[in-house]
Amino acid sequence: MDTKDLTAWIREFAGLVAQHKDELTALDSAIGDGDHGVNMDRGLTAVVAALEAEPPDSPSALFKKVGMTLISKVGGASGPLYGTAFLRMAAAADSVLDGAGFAKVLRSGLDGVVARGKAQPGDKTMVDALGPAVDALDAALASGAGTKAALQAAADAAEQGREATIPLVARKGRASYLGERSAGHPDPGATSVTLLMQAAASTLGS
Amino acid sequence: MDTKDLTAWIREFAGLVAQHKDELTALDSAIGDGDHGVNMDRGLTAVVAALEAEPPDSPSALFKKVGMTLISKVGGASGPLYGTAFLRMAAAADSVLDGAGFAKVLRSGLDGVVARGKAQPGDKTMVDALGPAVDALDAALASGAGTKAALQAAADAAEQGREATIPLVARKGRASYLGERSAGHPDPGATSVTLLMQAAASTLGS
Amino acid sequence: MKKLINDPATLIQDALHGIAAAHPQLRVDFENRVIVRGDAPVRGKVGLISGGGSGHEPLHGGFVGPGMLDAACAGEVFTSPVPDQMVAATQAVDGGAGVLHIVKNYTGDVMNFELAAEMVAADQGTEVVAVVIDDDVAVQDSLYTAGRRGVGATVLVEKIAGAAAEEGRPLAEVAEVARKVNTYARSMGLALTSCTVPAAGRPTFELPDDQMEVGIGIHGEPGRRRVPVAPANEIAEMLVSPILSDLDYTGGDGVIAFVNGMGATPLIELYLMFNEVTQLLAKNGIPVARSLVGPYITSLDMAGCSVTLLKADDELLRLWDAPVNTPALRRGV
Amino acid sequence: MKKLINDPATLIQDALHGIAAAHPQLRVDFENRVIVRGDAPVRGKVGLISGGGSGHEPLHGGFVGPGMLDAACAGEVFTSPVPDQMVAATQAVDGGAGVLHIVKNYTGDVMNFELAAEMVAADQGTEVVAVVIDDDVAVQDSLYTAGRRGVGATVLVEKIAGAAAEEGRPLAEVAEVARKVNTYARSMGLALTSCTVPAAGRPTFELPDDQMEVGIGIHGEPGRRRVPVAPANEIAEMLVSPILSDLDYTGGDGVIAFVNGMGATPLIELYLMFNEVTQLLAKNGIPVARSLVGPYITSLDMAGCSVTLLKADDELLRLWDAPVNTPALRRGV
Ligand SMILES: Nc1ncnc2c1ncn2[C@@H]1O[C@H](COP(=O)(O)OP(=O)(O)O)[C@@H](O)[C@H]1O
Ligand SMILES: Nc1ncnc2c1ncn2[C@@H]1O[C@H](COP(=O)(O)OP(=O)(O)O)[C@@H](O)[C@H]1O
Ligand SMILES: [Mg+2]
Ligand SMILES: [Mg+2]
Ligand SMILES: [Mg+2]
Ligand SMILES: [Mg+2]
Repeated sequence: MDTKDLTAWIREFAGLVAQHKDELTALDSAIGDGDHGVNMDRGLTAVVAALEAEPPDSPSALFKKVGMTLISKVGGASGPLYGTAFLRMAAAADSVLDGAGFAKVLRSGLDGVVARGKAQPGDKTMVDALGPAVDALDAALASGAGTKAALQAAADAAEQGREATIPLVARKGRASYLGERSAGHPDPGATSVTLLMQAAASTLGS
Repeated sequence: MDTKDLTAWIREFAGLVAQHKDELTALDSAIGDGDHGVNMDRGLTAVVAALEAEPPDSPSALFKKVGMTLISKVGGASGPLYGTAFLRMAAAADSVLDGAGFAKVLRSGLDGVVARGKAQPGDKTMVDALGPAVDALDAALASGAGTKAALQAAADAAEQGREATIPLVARKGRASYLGERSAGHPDPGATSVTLLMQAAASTLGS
Repeated sequence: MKKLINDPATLIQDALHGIAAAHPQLRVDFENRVIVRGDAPVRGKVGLISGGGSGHEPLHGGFVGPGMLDAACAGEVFTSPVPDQMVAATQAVDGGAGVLHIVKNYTGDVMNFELAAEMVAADQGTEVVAVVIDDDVAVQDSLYTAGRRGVGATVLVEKIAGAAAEEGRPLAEVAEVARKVNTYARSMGLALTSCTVPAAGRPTFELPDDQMEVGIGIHGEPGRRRVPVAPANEIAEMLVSPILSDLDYTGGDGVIAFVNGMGATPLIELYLMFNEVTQLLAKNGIPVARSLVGPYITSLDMAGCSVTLLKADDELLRLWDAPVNTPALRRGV
Repeated sequence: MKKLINDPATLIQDALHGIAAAHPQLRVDFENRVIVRGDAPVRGKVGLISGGGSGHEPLHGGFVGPGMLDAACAGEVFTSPVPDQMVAATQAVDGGAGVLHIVKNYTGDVMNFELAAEMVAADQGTEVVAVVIDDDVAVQDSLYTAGRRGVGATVLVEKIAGAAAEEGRPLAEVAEVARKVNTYARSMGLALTSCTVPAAGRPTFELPDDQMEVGIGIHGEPGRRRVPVAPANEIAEMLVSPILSDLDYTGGDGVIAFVNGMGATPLIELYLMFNEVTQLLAKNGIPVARSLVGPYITSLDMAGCSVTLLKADDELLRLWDAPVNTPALRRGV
């Protein structure tokens, strides 16, 4: 995958978020403050505009632009978290990525989210979708799957991780204020991460 | 009619207002600020308490106490208007009143309302019930009716006067702010004056 | 009805106790429901009193203090106070130079203040002058109405006349200043929602979700007309236009522009409205000399706003800028 | 949704223009959405900045001025500002003595301020210290939550640390004062109605006509529990008790008692609540040394209130009383 492919991924992610904006916001209304969809959409709209205005010439430059733009435009919790993830991905990215390279990049992103947000698995955050996705990607590639299939496994794992957040009691972010009342709802950030991985499965690998 | 009879009149008026409090307030909500029932009830409750605490020994003392108490307790437009009416009635009252004496007293009250509020007939105010009531009382007595019958005629005239305010466009008080939109509703003050006259018809004369 | 109250019957008294507790520099006469400047009466200074129905806070009690009112009478919610209160207030602030009564033009307020003045004249001989405020252009000022209502200009009158009194000017001059403010001020208000009077327990009027009431009064009196909800720039136009067509604001020293919140409208929206208003004024060649933005004369929990414009001159601006020390307005001290 | 706005997308920008027009003594950086004290940077003075999501006005922009904040960053409604804004604010107020970041404890705010501090450290070398405010006893402060939210104490921190900075004290001491206020302050809030975020267009939560939400956050985050609507004295108890059980308020120099309106609650009700609060404090032997009553940290058009109690000592009272000149809080100047 080259800069163009990865740009397509980001654009597809932006498209999915725009499409699911109201759903994300509704999820965040239930256990947060009702802005996750609006936040992510504002940031990704700016990302798409930035990429169009000045197309980056390497995966690293692409991820850096995505990360900086999200940091500058999203705000809230998801801005620094997604932003840090992409900045870490920029630092880890080679000029062309194969499946394993992409997996390494994605894991750096996950590490960035954890470093910034200090969430552990089971805290009912985006980590609960991104962690399983990265693990599934590694496992599928290790068991010899092609990139496309491995990305699909990662997207499925993200989706399952998101589903698994439903019964959880939140321990990080706004939802944690709710205590027991946060159980019974999926985490909004885990939901947007699922869109990120679905975008990867549909645009990356061949 | 002596002090006792007239006290019964005021008590009956207080009772009717308490009974119709919500109706008066609803009428005032339509074309005013929704407090006429509350205002009058507050004042008349205080009047009844004051009369009980220290029963007056003459009609003049009675009316003075009623007027002073209403002025001190009602506020709004109706406080000074009813209050001034009763103070003027106090000035005009002999120690025992026959029908004609009562009519004279009531006309003094009307004069007080007009002096204080400067309303003319047809302005859609309490004057539109009190004026016809006083006129009807005079006319009935002049045509030889007994006091009881004359008071009933006065009460009927008040009621008709009140009905006649419905199509009017208000030119005084809060309702005048509404312009044309004040038409189609009876005037709250004309309604409470009707209760005053109905109380007279049922308690005074024999 | 959802309100932070114990009982509609004790609301005023309970709130007065809160005001007394929060502002030890004020004196509260609980029996008469009068809020008095702590050092009143001020010898040789004209006393300023005002008052009206409660539910418009901070008006009037929040404007008691050096540089503004000497006392305020709190009536029942939306009901003018009774004369006894104005008499008590007048006595409390009479420093020997006479007392100005600042009266909003409502039939009830005017008559109760009138009765009070008659009682003062009969009993004490304190010189009293009343100034009636009638700045609301929503109401036609004609023989066929009770005349314009007193709304936003009241705040400006209390501040500016208060400053004049603080300068030691005589009663006639202080009254003249108050009248001048009233002469050069116009207001227009708008409601997005009704208020709910505690004793009534339900909204004073019904306003559908897609309608607003233009020309509303501060007691929930219906306005000029109902129109569909509109963006803020159109709303600003609806409020500013009738003001500008009523008084020529050009050629002075600019205006004191006051965007007031009705009680339930967030400050962020008031600032946004203020921006729209200043833009309209700029378009009309009217500079903004001073400004006031916030909920200063409210209507319980009504959502909406009003705009007041005062055509200013040197004297009014100087008095506007003078020190004031009240719970709701403070500067220079 | 009924709001005085043009478009949710331009709300913040439009309101900032209104703030700039109403307060010429402030400077507004529209690109970065930063409100700056007109004379910033003040040479040799520690700069104080804060910021957060919009919708809490007058917090924070209304507290910019001598004696309080040097700059405030306005985020989208209920969404923390982005680091670029804090970086711009830090640069604008850096007078050579370092900059204090006053951060309300929300994951987003904390992380964005953290990123900003990292960016400042990398680029400029301005010394930055962050103080995180977490006074809301409605939230359990444990490993299992993001920790207590920052609410009412923020206003007190900004005032008191602002006064310390104005005295010329060094960054470490100003930060220490800010932390002290946070350590000795606790808050608890309650909603009678939900707020409506303009971009969402409908109420954040549904609250039946006979229910209220106790322990609400200032972003419409649900609280501890829903209970039937109750009279004000019971409500005061629900707010004051959890505060008093969390911190021993006896034996100090009394408290600074702050009754805050959530945005749509009339001032008369806040004064009434203040009365209830002072009575409860008296019952518990806690004197009220100072007070603040009004809508100072709001939640758009939410009806309700919060109570903040700060255990005071000589130093805190002296700094509380110090002159301040901001749009929303002014005294002594
Ligand atoms: N400490 C954290 N670590 C990881 N993810 C977090 C953390 N806190 C919050 N999140 C994620 O952020 C999402 C909320 O994002 P968003 O609504 O945009 O921000 P905010 O909570 O500031 O309004 C949550 O659903 C959760 O997935
Ligand atoms: N100038 C006036 N002259 C006579 N009656 C008046 C005048 N103004 C108002 N009223 C009467 O007062 C009534 C309203 O009384 P009320 O609601 O108690 O006072 P307010 O209007 O101050 O709220 C009106 O219905 C009308 O009958
Ligand atoms: Mg959110
Ligand atoms: Mg009325
Ligand atoms: Mg009334
Ligand atoms: Mg948010």
